[in-house]
Amino acid sequence: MKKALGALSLLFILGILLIVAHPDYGLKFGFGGKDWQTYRYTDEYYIEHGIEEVGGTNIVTDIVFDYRGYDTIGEATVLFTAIAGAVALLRRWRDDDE
Amino acid sequence: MSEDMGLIVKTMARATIPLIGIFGTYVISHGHLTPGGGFQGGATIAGAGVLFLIAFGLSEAKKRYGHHVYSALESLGGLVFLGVAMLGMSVAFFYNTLWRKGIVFAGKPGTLLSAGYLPIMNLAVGLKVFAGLVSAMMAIAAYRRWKE
Amino acid sequence: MIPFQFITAFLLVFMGLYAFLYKRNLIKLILALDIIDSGIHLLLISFGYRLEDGTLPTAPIYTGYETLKGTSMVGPIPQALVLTSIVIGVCILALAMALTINAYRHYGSLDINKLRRLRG
Amino acid sequence: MSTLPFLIIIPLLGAFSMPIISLLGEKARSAWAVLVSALTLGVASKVFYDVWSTKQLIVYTLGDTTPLGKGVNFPIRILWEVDLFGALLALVVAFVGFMAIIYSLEYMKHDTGLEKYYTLILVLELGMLGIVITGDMFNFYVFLEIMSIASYALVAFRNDTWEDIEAGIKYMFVGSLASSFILLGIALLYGQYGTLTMSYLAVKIAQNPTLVSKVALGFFIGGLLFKSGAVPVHMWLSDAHPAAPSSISAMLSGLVIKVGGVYALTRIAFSIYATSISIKTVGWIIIFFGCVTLIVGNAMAVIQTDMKRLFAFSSVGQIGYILLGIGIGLTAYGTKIGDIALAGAIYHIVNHALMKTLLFLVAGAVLHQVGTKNLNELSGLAKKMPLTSFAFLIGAAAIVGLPPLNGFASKWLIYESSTLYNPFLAAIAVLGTAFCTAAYVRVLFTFFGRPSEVVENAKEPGKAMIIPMLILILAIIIMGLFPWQISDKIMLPTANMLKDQLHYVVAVIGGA
Repeated sequence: MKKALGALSLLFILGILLIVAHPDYGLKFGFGGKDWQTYRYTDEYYIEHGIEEVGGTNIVTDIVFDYRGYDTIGEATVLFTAIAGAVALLRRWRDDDE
Repeated sequence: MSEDMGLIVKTMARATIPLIGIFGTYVISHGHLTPGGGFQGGATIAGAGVLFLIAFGLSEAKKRYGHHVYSALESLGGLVFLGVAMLGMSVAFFYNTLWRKGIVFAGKPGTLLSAGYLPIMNLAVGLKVFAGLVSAMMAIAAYRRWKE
Repeated sequence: MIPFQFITAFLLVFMGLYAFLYKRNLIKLILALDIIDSGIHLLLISFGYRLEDGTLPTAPIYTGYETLKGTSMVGPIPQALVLTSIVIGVCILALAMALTINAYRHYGSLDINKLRRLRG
Repeated sequence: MSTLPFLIIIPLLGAFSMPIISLLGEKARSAWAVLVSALTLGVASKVFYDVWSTKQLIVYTLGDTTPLGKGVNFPIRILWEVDLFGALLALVVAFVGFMAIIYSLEYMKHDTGLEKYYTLILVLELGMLGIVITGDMFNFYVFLEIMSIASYALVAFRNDTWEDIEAGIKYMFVGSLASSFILLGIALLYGQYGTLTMSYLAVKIAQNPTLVSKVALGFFIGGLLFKSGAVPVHMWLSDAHPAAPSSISAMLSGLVIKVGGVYALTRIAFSIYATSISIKTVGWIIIFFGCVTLIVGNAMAVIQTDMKRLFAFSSVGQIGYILLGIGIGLTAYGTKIGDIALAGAIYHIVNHALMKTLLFLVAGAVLHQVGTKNLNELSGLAKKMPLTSFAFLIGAAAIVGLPPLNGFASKWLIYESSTLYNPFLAAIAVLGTAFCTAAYVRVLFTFFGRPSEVVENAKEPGKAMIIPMLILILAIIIMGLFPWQISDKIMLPTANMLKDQLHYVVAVIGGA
C-alpha cells in the first residue's frame, strides 16, 4: 500500500514536470532572436555590460564575484560550515582511549 | 599490506604533484580571463593532496599535515574575501571600488592585472577551498576506529 | 514536442526520487540526493542555451577574436548558479559521509532499516 | 551609511575568525562568541527600530547604489529588502541566539570540539539573519542551505551517542530533499521569467501567470512544509529536536522551523504570488495542513514520557496555529479578518520563539543537573530546583495561553479571526489547546509531586544557565503585561506591511 502510494506520487510529479516541459504549456528550449530579448534579458545585460562594469573577460566570473558576489560569500560560508561540521563529527569520542 | 603504493606510483606522484599544483595556480590566477576560478583551481590543488595521500599513505601524510595550520589558512581565506568585499563599504557592500575608481588591478580588460578585486577574491577563495578540502579529506581518512 | 534536454533532466530527478524512496543503503541514498541535484543542474544549464540563425552559440567569454560583439553567447546566469549549487552539493555530500561513518560505527551496518531505534 | 550590512558582516567575521581566535585559548573563544552575538543583537535592534519608526522598507543593493542596470528598468544585482516582518524576525533571531550562546557557556563545558561548536552556532544565526533580509530567490536558497547544514551538524554534534547520529541522518536526508525541491522551483521560475529578484518576479508573474509559476509554487509549498515540520512529514522534527544539545534544540524549535519554513512560505505567498494567482486555494491548502498539524502535534505531546520529545511535539502543534493564522490571512486576503489572523500568526511566531526557547533551556538544565529527561523518574523536582521549576511554570502557562502571559494575546487573535471566518476552524483550534493543556499539566504534576530517588542530590545549575532563563521569563512577563499595545503598535503594522505587495515591488523598480 505504502509502496504503491509512493510510486503513484512519483509518477504524478514526473507527469507534471513533463507537462511543464511541453512548449505549448510552459518552458521553451533554445531561445533566439526576439525571444531571447524577452525571456533572457538579464543574461543579455550581463553579456553587453559585463566587461565595462566589472572588467573581467570571463562573464561567468564577473557574475560569480561581482553581480552575484554575495551568493559567493554565502557559498564560501557553506563550504566552511560543512567542513567544520564534518571535522567536528569525525572528532574523537569522549570515551576513546589514546 | 603496506600503506603506500610502491616505488613506481610514488615516483610518478613526485613528478606530477608539482605540475598539478602549478596548473591549479594557473586556473586560480586566470579566473577572470579564462574558464575556471577560485573554486575550480582550489579543488584541483586539493586533488594533488589526495594523490599524495593515496600514493604515500596515511602516516606520511599525517606528518605534513597540521590541523591548526590548515583551519587557520581556511579562515584566513575567508577573512580576506570578506575584507576585500568590504573595501567599497562607503558606497555599498561588495562595491568593486578597485575597478570603478581605477586604483590598482585596473588594466585593460583581458590582461592579468585587471578586473578590480576579482583576482584577489579568486586567490582568497582558492586558498580557502584548498585548505578546507584537504582538512575534510584528512579528517575522513584518519577516522578508522572500528575493527577491520 | 518536448525537448529531449528537459526530458533527460526530469528523468534524472525521477530516478533520484525513486532511489531515495526505495533503496535501503545509506550510501545509495546519498547518491540519490546527488542524482536529484544533477538533474536540476542539467535543467538549469539547458535554460541558458541559445539558438540563433546561422551561428553556433559560444561560451560567455570574450577572447578578443570576436567579429561581432556578443552575437550568440549562451546565458551566463545559469552557469553561475550551477557553480554555486555544485559546491553546496559537495558540502552536503561531505557532511553526509561524516554522518554515515559515525552511523556505521554505532550500528555496524549501513542499512537504514536498522536505524529505527528512536520511536516516532 | 546604512547599518544593515553589519547584520551579516559581524556574524560572518565572527565565524570566519573563530579558528584563529581559538588558538588563543578557551576564554578568548567564549568571550569572542558572546561579543559577536551581542554586537549582532545591537545591530538587529537598530535595524528594527529604523524600519519600525519610519514604516518604510529598507532596500539595499549589494555592489552598487541602485539595483537597476544602466539604461534598463529591471534589477540586475542581489538586493536586500527588509520590511517590518523581516526586521522583527531578525531581532528575535539575534536575541534568542545571544541567549543560547550564553547558556552554552556552561551547558557545553564538558564537551570536546567546542571550537567547531561555536563556529557552527554563529553560522546558524548568520544563515537565519540572511534569510530574513534577502530579496533574491537564489540567495534565499543559499542561506537556507547555510542554515540547514549548520543545523544538521549541530543536531549530531555529540557523536558518541546513537540518538544524535540517527536523528542527524534522518534530519539530513529529509532536509536535503526539501532543499532540492526548493531549488527545482527556483530553476523553473528562472526558466520561465528570466529573473531571480523577488519583487521583479512578482511583476512578471502578474503579467503572465503561467502553469510553470503554479508548479513552482507547489514545489515551494512542499519543500517549505517539510522544513517547517507540518504533520505528514513531521517525523524528523520529533527525532531531531530532542536529540540535539538543549541550547541547539532551543534554537531549532524556536527559530529554524519558523525562519526556514513559515517565514519563507509567507514571504513567497504574500510578496510574490499574492495578486497574480487565485490565492484562496493556496490558503485553504495551508489551513488544511495547519489544522492537521495542530491536532496531531498536540495530541502526540500528551502521550510522551520523554520531556524534550514532549516539547518537540508541542512545537509541531504550535506550528499548526501559525499555519492556521497564515492560511486564514491568505484566504481572507484584503479583509479585516485576514489582517487579524495574519497579525495573530506573526505575534505567535515571536511568542512561541521566546516560550519554546525557555522551555528547552529548562529541559537542558534538568538534563544537565539530574542526568535524565524521562518524566517518570523526575517527580518532585520543584523542591530541589525551585528556580528552574518556576521557569517551567511560566513557560508552560504562557504556551497554554493563560491571560497574564504573552501566549494569550496571540492565541486570542487567532481564535477570534478563525471564529469570524469559519467557526469550525475555531473549534479545531480550541481542541488543540485542550490537548496542549493536558500535556503540560502532566509535566507540572510530575515536577511538584513526591521526590524520587533520582532527584535527591539535584541542585540549581550555575549562573550562566540561570541568567538566560531569567531574562526570558522577564521578556515573557513584560510582553504579557502589554499585549494589546504590542499588537496595535507592532503586529498590525507588520501584517499591513507584509500584505502591501505593491509597496514591496515599487520600492525596488521605482514608480512603475
